[in-house]
Amino acid sequence: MAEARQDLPLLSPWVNAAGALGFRPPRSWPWPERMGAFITHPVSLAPRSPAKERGLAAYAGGFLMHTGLPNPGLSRVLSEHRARWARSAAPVWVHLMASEADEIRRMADRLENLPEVGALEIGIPPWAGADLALRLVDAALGELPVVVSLPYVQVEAPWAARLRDLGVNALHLSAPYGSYPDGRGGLLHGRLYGPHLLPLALEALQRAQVTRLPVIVSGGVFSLEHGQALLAAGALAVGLDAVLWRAGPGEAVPETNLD
Amino acid sequence: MAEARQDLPLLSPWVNAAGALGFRPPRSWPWPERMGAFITHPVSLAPRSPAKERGLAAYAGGFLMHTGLPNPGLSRVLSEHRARWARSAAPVWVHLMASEADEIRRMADRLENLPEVGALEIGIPPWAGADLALRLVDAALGELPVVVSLPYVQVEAPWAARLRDLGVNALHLSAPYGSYPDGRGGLLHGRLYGPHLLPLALEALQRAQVTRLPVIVSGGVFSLEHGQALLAAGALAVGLDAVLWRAGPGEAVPETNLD
Amino acid sequence: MAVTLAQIVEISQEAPIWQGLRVRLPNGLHPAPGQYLLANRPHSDDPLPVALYPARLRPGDLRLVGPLPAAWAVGDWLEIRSPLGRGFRLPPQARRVALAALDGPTARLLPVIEAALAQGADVALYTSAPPAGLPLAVEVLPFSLLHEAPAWAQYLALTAPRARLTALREALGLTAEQGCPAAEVLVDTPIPCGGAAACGVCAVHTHHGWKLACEDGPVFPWDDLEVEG
Amino acid sequence: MAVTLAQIVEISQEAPIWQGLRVRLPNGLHPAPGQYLLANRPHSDDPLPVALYPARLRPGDLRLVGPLPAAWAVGDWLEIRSPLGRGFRLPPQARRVALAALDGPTARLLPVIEAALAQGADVALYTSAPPAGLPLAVEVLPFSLLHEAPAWAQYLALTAPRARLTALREALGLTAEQGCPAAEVLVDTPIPCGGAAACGVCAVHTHHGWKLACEDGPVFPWDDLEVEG
Ligand SMILES: Cc1cc2nc3c(=O)[nH]c(=O)nc-3n(C[C@H](O)[C@H](O)[C@H](O)COP(=O)(O)OP(=O)(O)OC[C@H]3O[C@@H](n4cnc5c(N)ncnc54)[C@H](O)[C@@H]3O)c2cc1C
Ligand SMILES: Cc1cc2nc3c(=O)[nH]c(=O)nc-3n(C[C@H](O)[C@H](O)[C@H](O)COP(=O)(O)OP(=O)(O)OC[C@H]3O[C@@H](n4cnc5c(N)ncnc54)[C@H](O)[C@@H]3O)c2cc1C
Ligand SMILES: Cc1cc2nc3c(=O)[nH]c(=O)nc-3n(C[C@H](O)[C@H](O)[C@H](O)COP(=O)(O)O)c2cc1C
Ligand SMILES: Cc1cc2nc3c(=O)[nH]c(=O)nc-3n(C[C@H](O)[C@H](O)[C@H](O)COP(=O)(O)O)c2cc1C
Ligand code: FES
Ligand code: FES
Repeated sequence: MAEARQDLPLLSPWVNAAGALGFRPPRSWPWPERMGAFITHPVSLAPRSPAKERGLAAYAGGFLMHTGLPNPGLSRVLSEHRARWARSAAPVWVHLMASEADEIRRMADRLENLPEVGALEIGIPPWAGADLALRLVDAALGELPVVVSLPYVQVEAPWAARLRDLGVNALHLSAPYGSYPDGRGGLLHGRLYGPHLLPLALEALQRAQVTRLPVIVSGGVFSLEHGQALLAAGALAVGLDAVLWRAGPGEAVPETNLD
Repeated sequence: MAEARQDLPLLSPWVNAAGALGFRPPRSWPWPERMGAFITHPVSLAPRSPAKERGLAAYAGGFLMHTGLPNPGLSRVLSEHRARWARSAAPVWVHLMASEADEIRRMADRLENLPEVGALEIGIPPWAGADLALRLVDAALGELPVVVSLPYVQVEAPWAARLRDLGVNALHLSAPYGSYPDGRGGLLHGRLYGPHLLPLALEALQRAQVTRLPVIVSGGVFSLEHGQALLAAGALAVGLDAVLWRAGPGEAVPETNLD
Repeated sequence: MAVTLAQIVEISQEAPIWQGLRVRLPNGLHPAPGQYLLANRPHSDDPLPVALYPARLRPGDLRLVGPLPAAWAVGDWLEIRSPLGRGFRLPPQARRVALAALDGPTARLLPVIEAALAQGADVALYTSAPPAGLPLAVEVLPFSLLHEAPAWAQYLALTAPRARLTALREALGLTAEQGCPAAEVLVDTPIPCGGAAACGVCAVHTHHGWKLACEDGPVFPWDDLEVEG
Repeated sequence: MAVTLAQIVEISQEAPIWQGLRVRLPNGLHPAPGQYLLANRPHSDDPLPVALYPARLRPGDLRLVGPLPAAWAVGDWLEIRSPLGRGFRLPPQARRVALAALDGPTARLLPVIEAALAQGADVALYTSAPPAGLPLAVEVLPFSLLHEAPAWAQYLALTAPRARLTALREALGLTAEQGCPAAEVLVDTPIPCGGAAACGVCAVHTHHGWKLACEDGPVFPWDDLEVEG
């Protein structure tokens, strides 16, 4: 077990998946239960433009989306959204993406002393092997609680079993990637969304037991019952994605400074 | 490269997934293209009863089914269906399931000299590690062509990259497993079916390139276009499952002895 | 068993997850009471064919019930395999007939009721939710009185989910040792492949070994069933 | 932007994957021509909200078009976010207005047509498939003559998929260097989140940087667009 780290701040077992709600807590939260934490859209050190081959393909039970995870880079994210984070009643977890440990280290350094940041979530790129994955995680570990976000299939990777001893606070299992005909003879590659993912999410959650870490699961939750099934199966929290794009009646989200 | 083995007999790129058509070629084949090979329901050495917790759960875009893969065992399968196999115009591949290499060896021994058997397909149990998987495959390798059947997630297992050098003829990627609420507070665990699998099938096919083996892919194909997308992405053949349970207009399947 | 195309003429709500359906089928393909059809929309993304059971079998008026996908609409064409399985075998001499449905729509018993009335039987339906179109001659009794039926009836037509056969035995007032030779049960299980795959998910444990509800059922003699628990 | 509940009053077929839809919305929530709504059935398994565009905006007669899921039926309730995005900005002084839809339904241009006629403009629609309910005063011309429109029209309202903007430029008879300051284009892209996620799948490359079709569009000045190729 590594050095003592802060506890993961979480007000309820309902969070959003990174990328499902942009860079700041929404004015309304279209879900019948209180928001447990707000997770930012993935943020990189440098700005990222939308992918040239961006697109969406719908199929029975879901859809696939490729965006390139565009974002204006950490500095602009902070200058534009920090004030709103400070007014958020729900703790704000900043999701960091990088392909080099050094980028994570530099971003973590800037975030560690900001009182409006409650935790770091580190996205493990889908192509990462053990080496890169562990270096990215290690670079994030400081005083802030750290959540490691990885696609379902990676829970079986041997390195995932080492995260608890490194001092990681929790896992966040994220939806798998897939490919779909792009209608022009090629394939679109991207993350999957939709209720059809629930059986895979439940399965991944069970397999994640070997990591002995608390597990947050995203993907496939489009009703309270779906989410409750994941909680009953042992999830610490449930991450909501495209269901939050509905025009649910919505709760106004209170803006209260936690400090 | 191991000893010379027969070529895999295949009349067209359209086969069934093991378990989708029972133990004998159907009287009619509800698919617009000719049947390339008939693959039997999984056969074990000893009889297997239906699972106590058998069941089906439908969800958006698909369903999950747990059966326990009941079958009367190899001897009864042979005595009841061999004569029909001999009249099949499409080559018959016998799908063997076992948890011990010895069982595979004993079944392969009985099948090797039967002219009505065109190939062996070896099911790798979802829980198998490298050791067991390679032992099961090794026990099957004789004169008959061998197809190794494994769920999508296993294509990334390091042992899968060794199958080509062992002399395996092809891979058959089969649909993933999942869990779903059983409506009584527990979870039903089983194989997934439905068009929602197509993005995962396309993705698994691309990842299977590392094995340098011809790849058959099952799961997610409910229209000719779905199947053609997999063939365009490089599949040797496409395995059909629940789409074959439809009352398609159907082609009468010719009964001609290949010998 | 034959394959045919038929158009949906009417859809109605029956019970929470059950809808009623009218299609026109060629005459020879009509199912018997307790038999079923498997139907799918051609070229659709629906992953499973849907099992439909007759609720009315009058000439020119075939009504079916089943858990229809929300996307099915009047005017849609269906590919249909029919008739499938073994249905109720009402003995021609039965003069006292009792019926009950546990956890399912009573509408599937209507064709048995019509046949029983046609042969002059007294008919008792044990239910708190009589189906639409129930003939007036039928005596409707509370389900809680079903335990009186085995002594009274010469034939009992029942339906129950596979997992609820023990509850049905209790409702019939029978012990694990007591038989009820006059009773037949339509056992509700998934029947996705209709036997095409020998998938076995529909398997029912009987005193004669494992049977497939899709082919050997869905109606079984009560006394053949191995009721667990 | 507001959230409201509305019931489906009518559904009709428009074009291969486009259906027409009528709902009753509170008055203040009506979109302008080229704006859109995002609609979903509450408590459904539909994975995505559906983008709907106005095809008729007369008081008491709001018609929308969009690629409706097969399961939507008359009588269903929809949760709706509306109005969203920036629509067509018909200059009040325009007296010659041209319109064309590349690879999409012409019905989305109807509200611009009605507004143009109302301000006394001559209106030319370049299409081989005029929409139902097209006013008689509109001159219908073949799409292949669209290249004549930039010289004639004081305002052009166009629609095209993002990947087909080069084809639209060719149809307009323009070179990569030539502008067309009078034209606006409704750029068809997926708009799944309507900005809620900043997902960026709807991003459109403009001379002023990346813009989101869901918020900054879907209608853009033609001359702002970076047309690749
Ligand atoms: C999808 C599916 C396909 C199957 N395919 C086959 C197949 O092709 N061939 C095959 O042989 N089996 C088949 N089976 C049965 C399955 O293989 C058996 O469950 C398995 O053989 C295990 O047998 P058991 O000992 O559990 O049999 P049990 O269920 O215990 O039965 C043993 C046998 O004893 C006999 N028996 C028992 N009680 C009585 C009685 N009161 N009256 C008369 N006979 C009685 C029956 O013939 C029965 O087969 C299939 C089952 C399923 C669900
Ligand atoms: C979903 C999404 C969210 C985004 N969120 C943000 C965000 O919050 N903040 C942010 O800053 N960026 C945001 N971006 C933009 C994105 O981060 C940029 O694409 C990225 O910064 C890369 O920049 P670039 O060099 O490709 O910019 P370019 O697209 O090349 O543009 C460079 C800049 O130059 C200026 N410019 C260029 N030409 C002109 C002209 N003719 N007139 C006036 N100005 C001109 C523009 O201001 C523009 O921003 C977002 C993009 C998307 C799709
Ligand atoms: C956690 C994570 C980290 C990533 N890191 C990088 C990266 O450092 N550099 C890069 O070019 N792409 C990176 N990718 C982006 C992928 O190459 C790809 O563009 C992206 O996953 C597609 O986004 P989408 O699935 O949202 O469409 C990353 C993706 C994820 C999910
Ligand atoms: C290829 C394969 C091999 C299997 N081998 C065994 C086995 O040897 N012994 C066993 O008890 N179960 C075996 N299992 C069965 C599983 O434990 C489980 O019962 C089965 O996968 C569920 O079947 P279903 O997915 O069709 O419902 C095997 C499953 C597969 C797919
Ligand atoms: S439904 Fe598949 S064997 Fe009965
Ligand atoms: S639709 Fe997601 S940002 Fe525009």
